Amino acid sequence: MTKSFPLILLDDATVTLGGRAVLHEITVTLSERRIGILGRNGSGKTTFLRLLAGLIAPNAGSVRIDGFDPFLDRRSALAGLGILFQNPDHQILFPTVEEELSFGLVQAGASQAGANAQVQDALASEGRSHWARRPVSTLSQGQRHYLCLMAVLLMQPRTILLDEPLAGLDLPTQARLSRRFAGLPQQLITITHDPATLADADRVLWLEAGRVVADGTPSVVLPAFTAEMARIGEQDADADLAG
Amino acid sequence: MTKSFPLILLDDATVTLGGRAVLHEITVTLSERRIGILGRNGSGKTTFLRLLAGLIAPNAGSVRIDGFDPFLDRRSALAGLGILFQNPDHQILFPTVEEELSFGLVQAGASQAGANAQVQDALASEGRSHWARRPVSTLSQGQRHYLCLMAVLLMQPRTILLDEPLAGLDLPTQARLSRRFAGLPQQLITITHDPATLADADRVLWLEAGRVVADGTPSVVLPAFTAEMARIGEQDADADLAG
Amino acid sequence: MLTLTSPVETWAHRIPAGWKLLALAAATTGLFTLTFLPALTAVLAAGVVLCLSGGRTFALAALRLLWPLWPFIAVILVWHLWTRDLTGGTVILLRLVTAVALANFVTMTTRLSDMITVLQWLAAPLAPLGLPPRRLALAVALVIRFIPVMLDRLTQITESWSARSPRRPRWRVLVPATLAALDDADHAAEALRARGGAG
Amino acid sequence: MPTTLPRPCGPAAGLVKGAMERTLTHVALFAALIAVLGLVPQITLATGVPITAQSLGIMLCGTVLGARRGALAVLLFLALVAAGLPLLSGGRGGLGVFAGPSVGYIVGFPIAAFVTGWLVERTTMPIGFAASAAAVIGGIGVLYVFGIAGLSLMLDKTLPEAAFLGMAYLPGDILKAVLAGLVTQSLARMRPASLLSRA
Ligand SMILES: Nc1ncnc2c1ncn2[C@@H]1O[C@H](COP(=O)(O)OP(=O)(O)OP(=O)(O)O)[C@@H](O)[C@H]1O
Ligand SMILES: Nc1ncnc2c1ncn2[C@@H]1O[C@H](COP(=O)(O)OP(=O)(O)OP(=O)(O)O)[C@@H](O)[C@H]1O
Ligand SMILES: O=C(O)CCCC[C@@H]1SC[C@@H]2NC(=O)N[C@@H]21
Ligand SMILES: [Mg+2]
Ligand SMILES: [Mg+2]
Repeated sequence: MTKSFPLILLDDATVTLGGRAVLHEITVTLSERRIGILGRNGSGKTTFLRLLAGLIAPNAGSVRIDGFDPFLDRRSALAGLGILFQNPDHQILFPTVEEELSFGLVQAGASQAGANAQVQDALASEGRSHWARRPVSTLSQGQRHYLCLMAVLLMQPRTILLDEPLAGLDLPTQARLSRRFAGLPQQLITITHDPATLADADRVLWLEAGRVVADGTPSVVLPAFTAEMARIGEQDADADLAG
Repeated sequence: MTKSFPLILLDDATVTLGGRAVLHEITVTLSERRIGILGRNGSGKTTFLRLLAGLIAPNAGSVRIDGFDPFLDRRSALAGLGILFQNPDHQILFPTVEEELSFGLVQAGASQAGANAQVQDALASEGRSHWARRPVSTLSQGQRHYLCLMAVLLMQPRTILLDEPLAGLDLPTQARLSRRFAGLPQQLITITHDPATLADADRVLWLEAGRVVADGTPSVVLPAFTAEMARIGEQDADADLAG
Repeated sequence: MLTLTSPVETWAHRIPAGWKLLALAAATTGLFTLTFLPALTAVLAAGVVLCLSGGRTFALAALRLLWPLWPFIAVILVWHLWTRDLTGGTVILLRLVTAVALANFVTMTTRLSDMITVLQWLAAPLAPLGLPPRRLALAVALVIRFIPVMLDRLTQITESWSARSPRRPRWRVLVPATLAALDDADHAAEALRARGGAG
Repeated sequence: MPTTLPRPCGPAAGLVKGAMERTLTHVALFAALIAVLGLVPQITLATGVPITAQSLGIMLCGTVLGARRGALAVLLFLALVAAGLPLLSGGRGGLGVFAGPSVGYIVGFPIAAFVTGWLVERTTMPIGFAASAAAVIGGIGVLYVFGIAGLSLMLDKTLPEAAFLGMAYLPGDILKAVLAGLVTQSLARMRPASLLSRA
């Protein structure tokens, strides 16, 4: 299984949003199976994910996934990458479960009938055939999260980007989703501010104010991160909240 | 300091939303200084808070805070209760920090000039005088959370209701906010799905499907909750997600 | 989302939407050229028969859909009693009530998805101007998805206001509500791009 | 979340790439906003044309989205009404409303939004004032031309008679134009980049 995961290259990539540099000259090569991106609120994690996914272009430098530019070559990006957004309500676009699930398939070239059949199969294999016609607004938060994951998996991407996939979910749901993630054969890039989520990663990047400040195995990066967070947390007078 | 906290009485209170009973015949008397409400996603925690705050009326039964009905007697409710909502983006109503903070004061009867002066003092005492004219949209998530808390504290309520106050915040910010909460002299009612947050509470209620299934000190309720969550989390095939 | 399509299946549900719309267009055009009272009455009677052919429940639902017209009927009657031109008034009323009833009949017997297919067909000539039929269908789905989302948001905004003020927010919910719509639009645009684009 | 607004960015290409998705979602979300405003309680006057907050939605489409997108949002909303969704105030919808007394206003809606947006895009006056003035010209002036012509046609009245009936809506509509200005001004302060009419 060596070298079967997509090769993601960032070369000196800089992103400026609203006149402010949010990511600074990032250069990394990612090809591990389980990659974690760790950092505080506002450190640039979501921006990093949007950059990888080709939803924004770098203002300087370049991004390449197996050689293609995900911002310009949307077809390759869509075929290869799936994204689970931080908030399922920012991801769901359709009023019913079936429409939501079939959309990506049709965009990728399937006929509507073929897509519907595929959706039915997928729902059946998860024991949720009765969901097909259900309005998404009647699903609970955890159920909507699950729906988004199903929509991503249906597209069979080679790489899945997860933005705070467990935030706001209760503990049993977290446990189950974690197991589900662990069983996926794909390359997973997980964004989080909680080091506990990344114990099983192959590689962890720690972002701070738009820069990679540490990069290595969890056994090296996580303890350093935890110690630093504890140190900042103990300081009084929220110095860096003062912005 | 005995008997200095508001007495909250729920008598057989039932809430139905969209034709579905969300809270079932809840009867409790709350007068402790630190109260925690624990439960899974969708168990009815936020609905319980809305009921206490008088934002909704019970469909049957009654709610009384020191004898008044918070739904009908809005003036008393506003003078006595402050709420920190689950998501600051649903709470902030105005474009700048100063407008956001002075709103509640003006509504409570202060003149605009008086309110502005009070806001300036409050900002200065937190070392954030430079925030006054700042557009709220340029604050980070953690900073917006903090702003909402300041808006609540300015009103000097006797009871503060907190809905998942630490969700989505990074670890240092969580540590600081927790310290800040711990130091508040008011009665605090904290809603969460994370038992770790409630270790220092005087009393914990565990909600499940709109009913109080356990009620007692943290040393009794938290281990039971944690064990049950672990048990459910281990079950496969997300039985109760299937709904 | 509730539609106005009748859950009572009638024979007219099985007629293709395109034909019903064509017939409606012809009937409405005809109606507005008619001024002969007995002819108008005959058309109205035909409309009543049409509605009754769907059964009692269906006919009552059709009647309910005409209810919002009552103030208009009242004002026309009063006006024409005043000007002593009752025949003129009756012609206007018959024409309008019949036209509305026939249009409602088509709406009640046509499923939303069929109607949208016709819309896409009608909009097909606009494709070169940047409106391919698929994009129209996508826009329709987005509206239906986001109406309940915006209603939820409105509740949250109102509660956030009520938590800090004894007065009702009234028009002031508009600013945060419009803001939420703009932010949701930005988020949805990104999700759309992440999932295959606008077609 | 305001700080993480997804927005096309990056060198030059950014403005073009993803622009279609953004147009589509803004158009759809504002169509949903008009629908939501229809739930504000309405008053139906004797003409059968309601006093409704939806005409404020029409103005906002123009002042916030600009001419082209604003008009498209209104057209999308009307397409859904025609397709049978009960989105007009009072839960009305379907083809019947296009044969009712308010059809002139309905036909005028997209044009009113277009003119309002066009004016806001063209002037360099302060945004709040510009938006109110544009709403008066587009959302009242232009809309009334269509609405009153419609009333005259449907009620079979002379234009002056219809205009007299139509004036009942003027005080409310002036208030709505002022509100549209205030709301647009607040949005310009809170999210300058989201105000597509001035982007
Ligand atoms: N459109 C924008 N305009 C200006 N600044 C922005 C914009 N989007 C994001 N930012 C800023 O860029 C920084 C990084 O944002 P990003 O969303 O990537 O953070 P994050 O690490 O995902 O944070 P969180 O943990 O809160 O989700 C933040 O300081 C944010 O305020
Ligand atoms: N307006 C409504 N109409 C119908 N059902 C509703 C409505 N609001 C809430 N519910 C349902 O009531 C239940 C309780 O909701 P509530 O928001 O109180 O849960 P919660 O415990 O705060 O959950 P979370 O941890 O996800 O915030 C949920 O199942 C929810 O789907
Ligand atoms: O709902 C409909 O049938 C269309 C309503 C049109 C109402 C018009 S818009 C201008 C004027 N101002 C109002 O408040 N109502 C009318
Ligand atoms: Mg983020
Ligand atoms: Mg909640």
